[in-house]
Amino acid sequence: MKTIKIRYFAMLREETGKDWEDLKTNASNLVELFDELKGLYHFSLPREALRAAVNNSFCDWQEQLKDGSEVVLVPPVAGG
Amino acid sequence: MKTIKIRYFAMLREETGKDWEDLKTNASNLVELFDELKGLYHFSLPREALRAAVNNSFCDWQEQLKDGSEVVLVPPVAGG
Amino acid sequence: MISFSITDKEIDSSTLKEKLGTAEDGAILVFEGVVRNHNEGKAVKSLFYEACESLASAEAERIMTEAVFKFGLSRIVCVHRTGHLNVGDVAVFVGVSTGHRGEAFAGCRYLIDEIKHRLPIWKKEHYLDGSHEWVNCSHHGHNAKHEHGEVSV
Amino acid sequence: MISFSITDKEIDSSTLKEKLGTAEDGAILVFEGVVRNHNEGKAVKSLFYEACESLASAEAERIMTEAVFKFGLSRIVCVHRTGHLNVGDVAVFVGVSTGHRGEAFAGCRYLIDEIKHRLPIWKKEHYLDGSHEWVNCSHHGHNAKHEHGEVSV
Repeated sequence: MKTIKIRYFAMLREETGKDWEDLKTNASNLVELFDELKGLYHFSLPREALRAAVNNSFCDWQEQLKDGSEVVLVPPVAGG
Repeated sequence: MKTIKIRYFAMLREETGKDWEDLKTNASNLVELFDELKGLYHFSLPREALRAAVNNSFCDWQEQLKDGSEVVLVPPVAGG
Repeated sequence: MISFSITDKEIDSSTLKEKLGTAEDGAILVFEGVVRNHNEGKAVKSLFYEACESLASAEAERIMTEAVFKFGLSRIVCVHRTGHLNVGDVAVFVGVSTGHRGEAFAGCRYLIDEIKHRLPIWKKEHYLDGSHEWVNCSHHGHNAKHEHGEVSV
Repeated sequence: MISFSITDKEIDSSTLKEKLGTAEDGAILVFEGVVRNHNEGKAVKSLFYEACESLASAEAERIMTEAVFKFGLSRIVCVHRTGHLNVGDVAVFVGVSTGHRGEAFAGCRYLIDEIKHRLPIWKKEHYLDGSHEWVNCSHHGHNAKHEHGEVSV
């Protein structure tokens, strides 16, 4: 088991009701983590509509997770 | 004979020593006017390096001159 | 000198602009994205911007470094606003200075395009009819890549 | 609203920028051309700009009308300075606002390019070595058309 900090923004913040959480998980990569979270929160956005970042860098969904990693799930952006 | 007001700027102002003059001339178009002025002032710039405007619009060198027209001889510009 | 920040205060363009320009710089270009009263046919009342500040700052640093490398920009100042904004408020400021105008235009355009496409910043539009919506999040799934590239200004 | 003027006073960018932007405008773009300390390898001390104001104003009106037609600009404010300028002084201000940024960038670039190529404004550079020169007037004759298009920023 590892502990992953996950931060939620915009639509995902509203759907989870959380700004962030520490999740104990066996997920080895971002795909498995997303599937686990989708089971908990029934996100309306599919994974294909999101990007993910680990420790302040955008990553491939295949990125492996380490204990203590901070993950941001990034819904479609609209800055500017 | 017609009277043409001619305005000089930049290098041409320095070479003529004038901001403007009223010239009595038989020149029928801008080419003839330029040649007459070149005879008077020995401009260092050839006609091909200049543009000309009559009554606040840029014109072809073939433009006919009318009594009372205001002519600007325009050396290479460098605004901005 | 390159600088990016996120603020929930009004963007003070005059003060930011003073940071641009050196004795070698002949061109200063400042882009401001402003809240419009309409978007895609709907009348907009106000906006709410939300950002993941740590990730946005890290990604903005990468974008600005790319812009310096590609366009030889001398100075860059970027600021993005968060929180509730009304029509006419400045949402984003992108200012650059450099020797010549070609690089200033290309570099400034690059910066605002990449900021809009890449930074983790989200916009909820509140419409005059009382409805609201997270922009770019409503039509999802079939063409996510395109949606990430969708922009409003 | 389109506006062009020539002034021998310092250009006050902040005040000019306030004239830009309507509730429909999402993009404001301001270009400033600034006196650099060098040009084509020579150290510049100061500049002297001279304009034929009546012809410049008439031609600027044509340029701005073209820009509105081509790029749908909502507002345009252009000011060109004349007289003696020092390094760091703003020589030209071109501000535009419109709905989207694509048109703002294209329109602003069009305006400054045309202003530099078409307006009867001349620049004498005074160099640190004591010499001076009317810019673009020194090499003449063989390629006049090109010289008219030569620009420094």
